[in-house]
Amino acid sequence: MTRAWRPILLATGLPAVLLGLWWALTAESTSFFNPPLARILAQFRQTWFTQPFGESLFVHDVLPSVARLLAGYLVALAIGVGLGVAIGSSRALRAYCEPVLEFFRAIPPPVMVPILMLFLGIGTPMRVFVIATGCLWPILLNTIEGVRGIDPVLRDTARAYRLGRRSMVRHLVVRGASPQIVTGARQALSIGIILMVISEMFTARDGLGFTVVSFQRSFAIPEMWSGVIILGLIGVLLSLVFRAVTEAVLAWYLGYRSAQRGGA
Amino acid sequence: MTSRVRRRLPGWAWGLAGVATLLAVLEAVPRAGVVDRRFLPTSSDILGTLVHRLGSGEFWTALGQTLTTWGAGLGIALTAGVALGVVIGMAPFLRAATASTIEFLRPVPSVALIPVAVLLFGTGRASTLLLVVYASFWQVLVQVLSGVQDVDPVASDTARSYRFSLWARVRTVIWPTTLPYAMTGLRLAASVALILTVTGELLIGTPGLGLLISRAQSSGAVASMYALVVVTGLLGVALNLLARAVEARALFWHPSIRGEAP
Amino acid sequence: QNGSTPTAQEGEGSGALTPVSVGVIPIVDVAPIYLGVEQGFFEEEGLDVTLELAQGGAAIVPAVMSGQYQFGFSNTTSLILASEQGLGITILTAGAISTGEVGADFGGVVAMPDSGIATAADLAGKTVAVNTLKNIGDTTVRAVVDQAGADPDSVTFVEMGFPDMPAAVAGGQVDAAWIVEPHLTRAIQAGAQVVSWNFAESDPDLLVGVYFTSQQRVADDPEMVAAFTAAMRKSLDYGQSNPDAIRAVLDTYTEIDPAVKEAMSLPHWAPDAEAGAIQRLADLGARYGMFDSPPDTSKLLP
Amino acid sequence: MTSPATTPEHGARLDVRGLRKVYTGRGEPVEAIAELTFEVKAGELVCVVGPSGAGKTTLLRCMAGLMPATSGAITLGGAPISGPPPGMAVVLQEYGRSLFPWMSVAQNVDLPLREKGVRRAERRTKVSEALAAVGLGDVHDAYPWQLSGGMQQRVAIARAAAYEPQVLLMDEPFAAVDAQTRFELEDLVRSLWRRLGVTVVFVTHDIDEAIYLGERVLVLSARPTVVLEDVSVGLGAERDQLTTRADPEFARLRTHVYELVQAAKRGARTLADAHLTHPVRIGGEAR
Amino acid sequence: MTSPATTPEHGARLDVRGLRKVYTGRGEPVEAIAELTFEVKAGELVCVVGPSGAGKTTLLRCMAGLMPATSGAITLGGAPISGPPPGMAVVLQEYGRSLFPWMSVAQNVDLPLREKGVRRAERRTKVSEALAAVGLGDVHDAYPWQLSGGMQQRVAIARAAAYEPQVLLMDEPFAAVDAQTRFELEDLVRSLWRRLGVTVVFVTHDIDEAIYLGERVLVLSARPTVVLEDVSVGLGAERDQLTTRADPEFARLRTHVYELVQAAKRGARTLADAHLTHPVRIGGEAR
Ligand SMILES: Nc1ncnc2c1ncn2[C@@H]1O[C@H](COP(=O)(O)OP(=O)(O)OP(=O)(O)O)[C@@H](O)[C@H]1O
Ligand SMILES: Nc1ncnc2c1ncn2[C@@H]1O[C@H](COP(=O)(O)OP(=O)(O)OP(=O)(O)O)[C@@H](O)[C@H]1O
Ligand SMILES: [Mg+2]
Ligand SMILES: [Mg+2]
Repeated sequence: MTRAWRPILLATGLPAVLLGLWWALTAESTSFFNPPLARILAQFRQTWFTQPFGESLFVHDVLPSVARLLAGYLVALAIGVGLGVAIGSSRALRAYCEPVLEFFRAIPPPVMVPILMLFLGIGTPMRVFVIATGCLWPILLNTIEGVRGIDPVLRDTARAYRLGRRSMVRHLVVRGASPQIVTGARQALSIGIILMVISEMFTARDGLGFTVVSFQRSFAIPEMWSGVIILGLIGVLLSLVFRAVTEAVLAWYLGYRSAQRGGA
Repeated sequence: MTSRVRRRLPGWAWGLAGVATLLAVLEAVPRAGVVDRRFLPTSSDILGTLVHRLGSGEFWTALGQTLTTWGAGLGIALTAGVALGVVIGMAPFLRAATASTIEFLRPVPSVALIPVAVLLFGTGRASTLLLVVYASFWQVLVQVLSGVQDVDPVASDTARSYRFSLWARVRTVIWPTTLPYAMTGLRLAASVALILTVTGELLIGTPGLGLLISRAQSSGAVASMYALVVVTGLLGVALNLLARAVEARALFWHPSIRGEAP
Repeated sequence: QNGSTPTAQEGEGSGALTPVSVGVIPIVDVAPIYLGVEQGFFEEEGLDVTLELAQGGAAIVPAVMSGQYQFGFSNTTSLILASEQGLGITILTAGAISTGEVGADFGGVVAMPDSGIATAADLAGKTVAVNTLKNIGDTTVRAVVDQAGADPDSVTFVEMGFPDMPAAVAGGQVDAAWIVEPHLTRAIQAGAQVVSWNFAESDPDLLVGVYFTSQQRVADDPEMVAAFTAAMRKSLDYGQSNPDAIRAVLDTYTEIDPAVKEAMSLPHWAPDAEAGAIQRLADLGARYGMFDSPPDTSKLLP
Repeated sequence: MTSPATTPEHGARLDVRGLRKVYTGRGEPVEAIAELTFEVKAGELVCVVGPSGAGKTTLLRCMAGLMPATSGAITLGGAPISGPPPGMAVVLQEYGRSLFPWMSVAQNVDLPLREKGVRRAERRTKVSEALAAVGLGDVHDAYPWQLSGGMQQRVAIARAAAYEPQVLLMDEPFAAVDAQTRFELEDLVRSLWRRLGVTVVFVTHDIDEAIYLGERVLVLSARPTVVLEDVSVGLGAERDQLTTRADPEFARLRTHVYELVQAAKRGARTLADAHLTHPVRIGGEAR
Repeated sequence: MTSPATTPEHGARLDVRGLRKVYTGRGEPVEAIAELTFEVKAGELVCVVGPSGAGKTTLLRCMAGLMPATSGAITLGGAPISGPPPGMAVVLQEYGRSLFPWMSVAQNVDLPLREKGVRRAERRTKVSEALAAVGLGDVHDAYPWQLSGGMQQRVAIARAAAYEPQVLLMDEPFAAVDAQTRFELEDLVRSLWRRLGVTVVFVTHDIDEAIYLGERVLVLSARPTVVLEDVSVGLGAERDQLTTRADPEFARLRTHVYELVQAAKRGARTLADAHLTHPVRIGGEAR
């Protein structure tokens, strides 16, 4: 009985404490930019879930943003893993690409947006692109390192049995690097949310990020905080989905790691 | 391994070739009229402006300021990320108890924190530093958490069976295994920190390269702006070279570095 | 020359100067304060001014409210918004005012000649870029479209930074853009034409930007506020009567291309932030959907 | 070579009572050990043999405190084992992965000593002596991944030997070395055992080795594991590769144990099942 | 069981000429192999023995095309080896790490067959047969990390056997299994060899095993390695665990090879160095 509750208690314990602290510390707050949590929560429903539901900010702004986020994320995942496998497998290719990739990696997305606008316009493709470029890096870097770190004995085995290029990638490289790829994908998830906001800070008309920034600019601070909370909640929700997927994809790894810790 | 020549070509030569390709593309696209040169200058225009920039003391001061903020932010994020990552990663209870909070906090964009940061720390370096630390800390933390999980059970059993103290286990088993992950975390965090240093300077107005970019942008000085952007890109490349050099020394034993003995 | 003036180490006989930080944005509008500092107007009032550059109100308003900056420059509409949300703000002087001249103002709506847009009425049904939604740009554009007899609600507005607008208009990403100097001139040089002078056309005395402080500071430090206001008024007058000095001082904190600098129009600078002008802005905002009810702007003035 | 003697008495009694281990990870639960009850006296050297997959490694890992038992109890010197007890050294079957690739050979051997609090100078001699004893005097500064399989295994042995434990658990420690080296290492273990009075549990597949080394040979059944027979080895304390192996008693024990392992592989779970082709002497009585 | 017979002729001649291998990684260069010249005829079964660290694994990896030689040439069926040649199977010494942990046992065995283009139905029988042959008919769906060391090693053997190669290279493949299983696996290798006519190079530390299995036993010196002696095994083609091992010739060869390995360990690099205690018959003449 307690066993079933344990994960839920663990998952909610610390957030409850932190929210309690936030509540207590801001209860008396008169600071304009740091309003009492009570006010923020009061604002929450009113801001995002107005009636009718179909016209609420939630449907109008949050859902399209999340759709763009997922699109950008999946594009990044595909490109990151594909490119990472290629770069991780070839020393020459790595040397060739790395400086250029590192160059682009260090450029702040806000200054990239104007250039992207020239090529991709100001609609959804540009924003998906911004999200994808941001998510790409952790996935790419982790994939490269994961591929490089594959056990040489496994690599030799695959070579000795003359696995073809495709099987090599499918059965050895991607699987072998998957623990690190998953780490990268996990990083990318939250970066994607951040870039979703950034991509909507420029040349936007709707979206969660746009709404949060508008609230900020029009000094609607409790509303802004409620938006930030939504961002966090999206993060938690996506990470739950992500964890379920991970547990399926990395079942072997988790089993492998726990096998010798008592076989349970 | 198709030819001997390809093998002999050193890494930096490949890197230079890559950079040359990029420059050529950036030169060709505006020249070919794909976009207006006024809005996307050619690489030669940008480099020309950059060279001109390098002559001004203002530029070097700004570069110094940016690097200071960046270094301090990255240092704090790295220390905190590694320390907390190892502690949380080693204790399954802490791991489970903090997971949801971490997932909640990670996607909160630093830019949304600007008003709070300014309110708390003003528009000086501390505000930008807050953004930088906040954003890059998670990068390190997540990597370190994964790294701690990746410890070879046989190695860790060996350490346990010889009753290594906790600290010895961290130092001799957990840390070396985590190091490759932490290196990736460092590389990710280094560029995120750089991006947020510049963004913070851009949006908050902390002195540094970002402020110069913002000024050039507001003035419509396109080539000048991109010259500064190129500088941040080059900083990224330099940082990566540094990280790679550190890695080659610290991870000589790792399969990815020791490679196939010739 | 990076936006801050050297602090006077030895008070030249006049005793110690009071250090004061002012948050400004690197745009043409704030040239008079740079000029004023250069001319020593602030020192005369006993102030040692440091000009702090920031990109926009997101950083300046909190910094002024927290007391980190003593004064700031901001777009007037943003301050009305902030005041509506309950921030205690006091407007001290005007910052930048429309020239009121159709054909020679510092902000306007531009479109490419082949876009089929020639007048404000043609904007109906089009996409127009503004730097911030629900602010002075879309309000005044709606006003001119309305005046021209077209439906202001049919205009679609998109947010975009001013620097990016010339490229977006030229590249067809938007049909038109409301744009201010120096980017207005850049856009014109790139082949765009002005289809409406929305500032001048909606209110010849449109109060675009102002200098402000917090009500807290007015209460705590009235002498400093008075000194700043006096010096600021002097600076604004000086700037208005010395356009060449203005164009020269721009080089110290911007990188505007010389050709653009010579061609562009400067705002009108006058010291008084008139209650009427502020209220007109608020009313425009209320009419075009920025506020639910007409705001009371009297609390914004000292 | 003086040992730091953390406990006055060397060696400790190891007692396994009703041990059962079921792996419940992914897939069906696997009952590795059904019921094991035996004891190892303080300072005794017991060899464990049994078919591949019988549960020898599982048993060893439970005794080492590296893995909890499903039920039953293991006590060392009277104290129940809940984690790795002090003064114990283990040589794991996966020797390659038990060496830290980021440390040189000498550092690998040195580290447990450092953790035990041995002084630097003493450590240096101990490390050198242990590496020399396993024939690796010349590779102090090499890294484990620069060594052959057999050399890696010998590093793991040297690490355990240098540690001078009170209890030594070894899981097929000589599987990867050549015949000659194997003989030398067998003698090394015996001399270590006699010198330090350490309690040794030694898992091996080499039946000759089990008999040559052990005072008792524990023959395990196939999975789920029980003790098939606890064979006493009456070969005396002084042993020698040439004479001991030529002893007729050695040959008899060898045939006996070999038949037991064969029977175990066929699925025998009691002595009666085993249908031995020669008369059985009840273990212990032969002495 | 029909083999897909990718090449008409089974087995291929393996020729090693002046092979030299120096490791030049971190630290001092290590000369693992000084000079090795020998040949393995098509369809021959050659065992390799030598002291631990001699360079047996190095030799095998060079022959498998997994590692370039420093100098010298290896040809297979006349063609120089530059990468793993087709129709070759290898059982590596690090058996545990050579199994894909993300695949079940059956998938591990199946994968190379799939790559070879064997049909699904045929693959299924081959996988089952191979796993049954190594005594693992009941763990198809387990993951390698759920198996004991010896079981893992047998999976690697089953993988190579199911592949039905023309050349089979095995590096101490039975090190982790019990005596009885070892005998069975030895017979498995011999029957595989006879049935398919495959060329086999078999590295082992067990001298009895080398003699029982091989038509020739190649004894290597210690590092830097040369061939100490190429011993012909005149035991005929039909062998049997009981009778062959009881053959006096077997005992003679065993003593001989054992002395050679001993001598190699002491540092002997030529037959003359070896100071054998019994008359030497020049390898090959005994037949
Ligand atoms: N993590 C695990 N999950 C499930 N079953 C396991 C696990 N580890 C071991 N087993 C099973 O437990 C049994 C005993 O394994 P163990 O490693 O103890 O055998 P062993 O006697 O050491 O064999 P070997 O001589 O081959 O090393 C085996 O049948 C194995 O399949
Ligand atoms: N990567 C490497 N770098 C340097 N030296 C190496 C490397 N790999 C092997 N060696 C050395 O080469 C020699 C031969 O190694 P190899 O693995 O071939 O021996 P082996 O005959 O297979 O020994 P064993 O029977 O113990 O497995 C050893 O002395 C070893 O130290
Ligand atoms: Mg075992
Ligand atoms: Mg070997």
